[in-house]
Amino acid sequence: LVNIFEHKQEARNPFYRVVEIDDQTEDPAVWGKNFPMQYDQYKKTVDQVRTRYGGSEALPRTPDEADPRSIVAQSRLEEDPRLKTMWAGYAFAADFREERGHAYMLEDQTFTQRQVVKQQPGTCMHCHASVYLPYKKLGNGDLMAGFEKMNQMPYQEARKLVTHPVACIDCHDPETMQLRVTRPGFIEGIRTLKAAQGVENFDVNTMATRQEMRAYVCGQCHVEYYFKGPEKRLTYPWHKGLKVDEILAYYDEEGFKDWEHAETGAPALKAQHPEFEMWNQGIHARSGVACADCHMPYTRVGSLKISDHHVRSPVLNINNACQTCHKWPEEELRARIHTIQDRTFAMRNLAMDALVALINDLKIARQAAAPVEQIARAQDFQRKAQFYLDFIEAENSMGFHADQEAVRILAQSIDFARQGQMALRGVPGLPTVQTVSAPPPAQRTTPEVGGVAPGREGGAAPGAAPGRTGG
Amino acid sequence: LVNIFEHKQEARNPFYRVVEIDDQTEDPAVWGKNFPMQYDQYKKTVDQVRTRYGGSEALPRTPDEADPRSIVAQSRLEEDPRLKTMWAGYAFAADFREERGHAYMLEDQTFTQRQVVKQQPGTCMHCHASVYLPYKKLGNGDLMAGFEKMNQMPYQEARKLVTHPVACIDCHDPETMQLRVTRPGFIEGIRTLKAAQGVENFDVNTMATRQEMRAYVCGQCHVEYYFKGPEKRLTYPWHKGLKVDEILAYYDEEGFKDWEHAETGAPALKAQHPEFEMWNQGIHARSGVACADCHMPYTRVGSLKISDHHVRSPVLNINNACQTCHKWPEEELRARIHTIQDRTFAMRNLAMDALVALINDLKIARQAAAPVEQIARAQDFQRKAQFYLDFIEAENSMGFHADQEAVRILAQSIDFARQGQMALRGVPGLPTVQTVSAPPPAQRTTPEVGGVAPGREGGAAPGAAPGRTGG
Amino acid sequence: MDAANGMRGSTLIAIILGLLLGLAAGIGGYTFLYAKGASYLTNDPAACANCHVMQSQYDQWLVSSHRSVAVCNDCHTPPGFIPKYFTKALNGFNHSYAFTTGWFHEPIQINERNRQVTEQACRKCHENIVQAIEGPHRPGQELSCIRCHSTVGHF
Ligand code: HEC
Ligand code: HEC
Ligand code: HEC
Ligand code: HEC
Ligand code: HEC
Ligand code: HEC
Ligand code: HEC
Ligand code: HEC
Ligand code: HEC
Ligand code: HEC
Ligand code: HEC
Ligand code: HEC
Ligand code: HEC
Ligand code: HEC
Ligand SMILES: [Ca+2]
Ligand SMILES: [Ca+2]
Repeated sequence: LVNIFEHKQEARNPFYRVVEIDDQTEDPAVWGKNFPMQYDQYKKTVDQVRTRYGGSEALPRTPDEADPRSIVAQSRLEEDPRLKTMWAGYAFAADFREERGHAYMLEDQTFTQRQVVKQQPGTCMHCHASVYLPYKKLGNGDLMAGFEKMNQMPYQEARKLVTHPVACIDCHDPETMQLRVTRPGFIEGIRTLKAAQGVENFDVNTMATRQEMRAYVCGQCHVEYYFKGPEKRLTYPWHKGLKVDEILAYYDEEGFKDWEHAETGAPALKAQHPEFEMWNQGIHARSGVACADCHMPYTRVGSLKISDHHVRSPVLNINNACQTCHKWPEEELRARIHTIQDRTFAMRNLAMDALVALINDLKIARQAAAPVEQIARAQDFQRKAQFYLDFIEAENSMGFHADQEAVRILAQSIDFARQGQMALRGVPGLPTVQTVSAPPPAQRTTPEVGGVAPGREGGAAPGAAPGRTGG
Repeated sequence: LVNIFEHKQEARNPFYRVVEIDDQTEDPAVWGKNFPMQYDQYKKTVDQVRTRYGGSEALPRTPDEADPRSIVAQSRLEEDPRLKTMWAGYAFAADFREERGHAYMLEDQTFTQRQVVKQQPGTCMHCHASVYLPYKKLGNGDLMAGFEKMNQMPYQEARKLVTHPVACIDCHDPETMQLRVTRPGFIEGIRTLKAAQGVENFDVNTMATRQEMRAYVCGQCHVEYYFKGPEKRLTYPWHKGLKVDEILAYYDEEGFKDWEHAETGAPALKAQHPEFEMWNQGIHARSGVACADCHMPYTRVGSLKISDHHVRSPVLNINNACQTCHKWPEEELRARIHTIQDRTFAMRNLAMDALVALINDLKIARQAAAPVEQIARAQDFQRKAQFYLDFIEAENSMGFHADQEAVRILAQSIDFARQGQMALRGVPGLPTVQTVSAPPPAQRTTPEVGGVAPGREGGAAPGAAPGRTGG
Repeated sequence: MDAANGMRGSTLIAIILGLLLGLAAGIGGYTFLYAKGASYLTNDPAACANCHVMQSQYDQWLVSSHRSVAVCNDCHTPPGFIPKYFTKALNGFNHSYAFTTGWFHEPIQINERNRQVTEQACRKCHENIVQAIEGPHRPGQELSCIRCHSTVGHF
């Protein structure tokens, strides 16, 4: 009676080990001998198909000395020139393209113009190549040591040490094929986050559930990051939490800036692909739905169900990605995605206009030598407006991963930008970071609630960043 | 044991017709003889329990000549004094309370201070009393004729013609107990809307599905409305659609204003309980989930499943209201509601601060006799910012009915208010109504997309209102 | 209802087990017979629907992808004679008890033990097709079929 739930273990060996693979086997082609189905799908990430806001377009180009690529993805800078104003003085203003499949990650990083306009560190490699073995070799068996060494190399030198884009070994334990996290950035990042939540020395590979791992393996790279200190240590800014407000508060406290804005001198921050952070704010994460559920849905191959290793936009695969959980017609599900994305896109455009307007005003004000105090406050508002807007602009689901939160962030960005313009026109007030992680209102409106004091322009918010804004 | 026999009994015959009821039977107590269970629940709408953002609080007061009520709901004006500035010069600035159960609708309308500060028309009765029979009597059997007559009476006179709050007869056909719409306002409103969507002379009582009726009976009253022309005809502004942008566009075209703002002279609009309109923008409406599914969920009485006629906040009834469809623990579901509402509330506060700031600036500018053209543009921005904010402020789910749309609207309100402040500081640009009903972007950013032209302050949007702004 | 939730604790199970020995006795026993509790011993889904509270599942099962391939017991009882009838008896008693007293959470929710039974039931029939994804894993980390396929038998 007791052991009616016992499992038949012998059922758990679906494949023949054609070749032996171990922790030294980097080449996915070799792993592919044991797992031909997954390998075939993995190779499909070279496909380029465009969706309304995602996928990517295959644009032919004539290869040259500097850049041998004969096909690239469309340039986001050409699609929206306002981005150049937003990032003036930063490498992204030189080249920023729609991202495409995993197969391209290494070459796209190697040949982006961002490499030309700026000397990049070896740190970059962390998320664009199979660095598990290279790190270990470099660190004589010690992953962390190798990580630290490579961070401090110039990019071109580090580049020589890697061969493959993300490969099987980066997500799988070769013995059991169980998922594993191999990226120091995430191992440290998630430990910091859990610590902030009261869980001491969290070890992701032994303490995370299987379902969590189905998101964590992606969180290794699809996250906001920065290079800390002269060691250029890759750091995920999760010390206070994953919300944009908490991340900005951390950067402010650190006094960190990515660059100084060329036209305004503002100490600016660049947000980058915070998919993991935004997903965490959404209803799917809350419901235990992981990245792999939608981007690597189970798919039937012959008599087996396997995880679709053709990682791509779910919009191109709605029946497997969505319809098991949502019994709606494919057209309806596509329409739901687009409704969410169109709303987000419209607000993203509104926020972009507001930010560009502030930047223009600041330029003029500096030429007209406006009061330094006004300039300083406007610059801080630009820093905030820019980071909030960029957090959604850089996030790649155009709001889908957390629809209400995305628009909430854009609303705040608009308010910051407009307050910046006002500051230049002599309107007093305190820059604040509005946060929705504020303690729940006991009752409807009290000054504390939502962190906004009635009548005042802005108003100090719980969890707001201290005056210091870095740079 | 008895219990089971009863189960079997009840299961067979759902109800006995103890008394005959027909289209002349107004008193719910009489209907209650045939349907005692529904009647008992119906009477429970006197209960007052507060939720974080809904329900209502029972505040004792000492009855007096003018107002015999010994218990009222909390005053929203006292909870948030900014509302008085927002509505300065309009009756709502005198008295605005949290709404409570259906049992109170008639007395709360009769004794609100809004009756004292302003002479109200008989039109008001449409949604606060059982007017089906009174309308028919007044129109000698013709519902519409009676409706038109009562609209033009002074409130106090019309008041004498009604006895009950909303009653069985207002939602049910006495013969079949099927749902029916008895409200001229909705019958005409939905016909106008369907016409705009290409469906000619739509007759709600013969052409709507049963599931639609489960929302339409509520849409009879839980909607935005205005009194049209000298006949004070109750009109639902759905001529261009149900979205806030479309409703404002209609009012602009009509040149309609609810009142002139006392401190700024702006031709302002008051939004009122657009639950039906907002619900329509949400994922639940999209999924065919009707008001009754959440506010009148099936509930087991003995062994019968009946619709809970104790119409109230689902937060007070999560297991019946939500768990039928969402197999999450009650606590988790409550947390999901609060997450959505807290985000909305935080942005609502941000938008409120922006609007109040604009109002103050306009006051000063008018005293300082600023250029009329600037004043005019700022007033138009106030009209827009105020209506968008009020649309969410007046909607009673604090964003839950359509979470992303609610914050989208607040984001736009913030932008309008701030642009108004800028206009007073000489910043040029066109007032626009941003709309997300814009044609889907063929590709990412082109001037048309989302209706925002890069670089320009605002930018003309598809579906935007023509220059004329009424008042 | 709360009281009931409390009562359906381990203590109750213990009492039930006791009662089960001399079945037929006690309130639950009575209902068990009265409400065609024997339904629990057959495989006929219609029998489950003897209790109107099972009606919705029954109605939905009739239009589910499994109507022609799996009856209630295929998914709600474990394989093997003894475990099957132990489960039937336990549930039969639980449900009769709940039905009689009217003490149970609504909407009805599958309890942890029966969820496990159902999870295993899926494997009974689909072991082969899912063997690749089951994979080796730490205890308690089994893949949950229901997470994605909760509606295969009924909504
Ligand atoms: C519930 C389903 C779902 C989950 C869970 C989910 N995503 Fe997405 N993701 C989407 C959809 C839908 C899009 C929009 C695709 C498009 O616009 O073509 C998207 C877009 C993306 C994109 C851009 C894709 C492209 O084609 O440009 C990336 C990258 C991404 N998601 C990564 C992640 C990561 C990492 C996680 C987990 C942290 C995650 N997603 C979780 C559904 C999901
Ligand atoms: C080692 C780092 C790394 C890991 C791990 C990783 N990604 Fe990516 N991902 C990238 C990079 C880099 C790109 C962009 C490649 C390019 O544009 O050349 C990318 C692109 C994508 C895209 C966009 C594809 C398109 O057509 O636009 C999706 C979707 C995506 N990843 C999802 C995931 C999911 C889901 C996981 C986990 C199962 C994951 N990624 C794990 C680095 C990673
Ligand atoms: C923390 C992980 C991470 C690090 C570190 C990282 N990237 Fe990426 N990179 C990604 C992901 C994920 C994508 C795909 C999503 C996107 O493009 O937004 C990407 C996309 C790209 C792309 C293709 C899209 C584009 O922006 O044109 C280029 C080029 C690129 N990265 C270059 C770099 C360079 C150069 C560095 C170092 C300065 C770097 N990356 C560091 C994760 C990373
Ligand atoms: C970006 C991360 C990532 C990469 C790279 C990756 N996988 Fe996977 N793989 C996954 C995830 C996620 C699962 C699902 C695991 C689970 O649910 O426990 C998975 C599952 C598997 C499984 C178990 C059966 C199945 O399909 O679910 C096999 C076998 C497998 N992968 C082989 C490979 C091979 C071979 C490669 C290289 C060609 C590879 N994987 C590359 C993320 C990855
Ligand atoms: C493993 C299950 C699962 C998968 C796969 C899944 N969803 Fe969901 N989805 C959910 C759950 C759970 C919710 C929350 C509502 C609920 O509890 O029923 C949800 C909510 C939603 C919502 C409403 C929330 C919002 O943001 O408006 C949309 C829209 C949605 N999903 C679309 C999709 C699309 C599109 C895909 C595929 C790209 C997808 N889902 C994949 C389980 C899933
Ligand atoms: C999916 C469930 C759902 C649907 C469908 C729904 N509502 Fe609601 N409604 C809610 C929730 C949750 C709240 C928030 C209650 C609270 O804050 O206490 C709410 C709040 C309200 C309130 C304020 C209640 C209070 O206690 O103050 C009104 C009035 C209302 N809804 C009317 C409607 C109308 C009319 C419709 C249809 C047009 C509708 N609702 C559709 C769930 C729903
Ligand atoms: C005849 C007009 C009318 C109809 C029809 C109507 N309502 Fe109301 N409803 C009101 C009024 C008026 C109030 C406010 C009463 C008060 O505050 O005195 C109200 C209050 C409410 C409240 C708030 C209760 C609280 O505790 O705050 C909810 C919820 C609600 N209605 C839902 C519904 C639903 C659901 C339907 C349809 C099944 C519906 N109403 C039909 C006029 C109506
Ligand atoms: C189109 C339907 C409709 C009309 C017409 C209408 N009401 Fe209401 N009224 C409602 C609904 C629905 C509620 C509950 C929701 C809310 O309070 O937002 C309500 C609530 C109220 C309340 C209680 C909450 C508060 O605002 O203090 C008062 C008082 C009230 N109405 C007075 C009036 C007066 C006076 C008029 C005429 C000028 C009027 N109503 C016209 C539908 C209507
Ligand atoms: C505000 C609208 C409204 C009012 C007022 C109202 N009902 Fe209903 N009633 C409904 C809705 C909605 C349903 C569900 C109908 C359906 O699903 O087709 C319903 C269903 C019923 C049913 C069918 C059985 C059931 O419970 O689903 C009966 C009987 C009933 N009502 C009796 C009454 C009686 C008696 C009164 C007066 C005491 C009353 N109703 C007042 C909206 C209302
Ligand atoms: C009759 C079915 C039904 C009822 C009742 C219902 N829902 Fe939903 N709910 C859905 C569907 C369908 C979706 C859309 C996602 C999907 O397709 O699974 C959804 C989506 C949601 C979402 C995600 C969308 C968002 O806005 O973030 C939340 C949260 C939610 N429901 C909460 C509730 C709560 C709370 C209640 C009770 C007050 C409730 N639901 C009542 C069917 C229902
Ligand atoms: C193909 C498998 C399958 C069949 C056949 C099946 N069920 Fe289920 N049943 C399930 C699953 C899976 C759940 C859990 C659903 C959940 O929790 O999301 C469940 C849950 C239930 C529940 C708990 C309440 C609920 O709906 O979640 C009841 C009661 C139930 N089943 C009764 C029945 C009856 C009676 C029949 C026969 C008419 C039946 N089941 C046939 C798989 C099945
Ligand atoms: C005596 C009436 C009755 C009969 C006959 C009956 N059920 Fe139930 N069932 C109930 C009641 C009452 C509940 C709610 C019990 C609770 O929630 O504690 C229930 C709950 C359930 C549940 C979910 C709760 C749990 O214990 O996991 C499942 C699964 C279930 N029944 C399956 C079945 C199957 C399969 C059959 C036929 C073999 C069946 N029932 C026959 C009355 C009955
Ligand atoms: C008694 C054997 C049996 C049991 C138990 C069973 N299935 Fe099935 N299932 C089948 C058969 C046979 C088919 C093929 C019939 C078909 O394609 O419609 C099937 C089809 C399916 C399908 C494909 C059709 C669909 O509904 O999408 C899914 C998914 C599925 N089963 C999942 C499950 C899950 C999950 C469980 C456990 C909750 C389960 N099955 C329990 C026999 C069973
Ligand atoms: C993360 C979501 C998810 C989980 C967990 C899951 N499945 Fe599936 N399942 C799917 C998807 C997606 C498909 C559709 C695959 C296809 O059609 O290519 C599917 C298809 C199936 C099919 C039908 C295959 C066919 O085409 O005949 C069966 C049977 C099935 N699953 C059983 C199971 C069982 C048993 C489990 C648990 C061991 C399970 N599933 C767990 C998502 C899931
Ligand atoms: Ca892409
Ligand atoms: Ca209320």
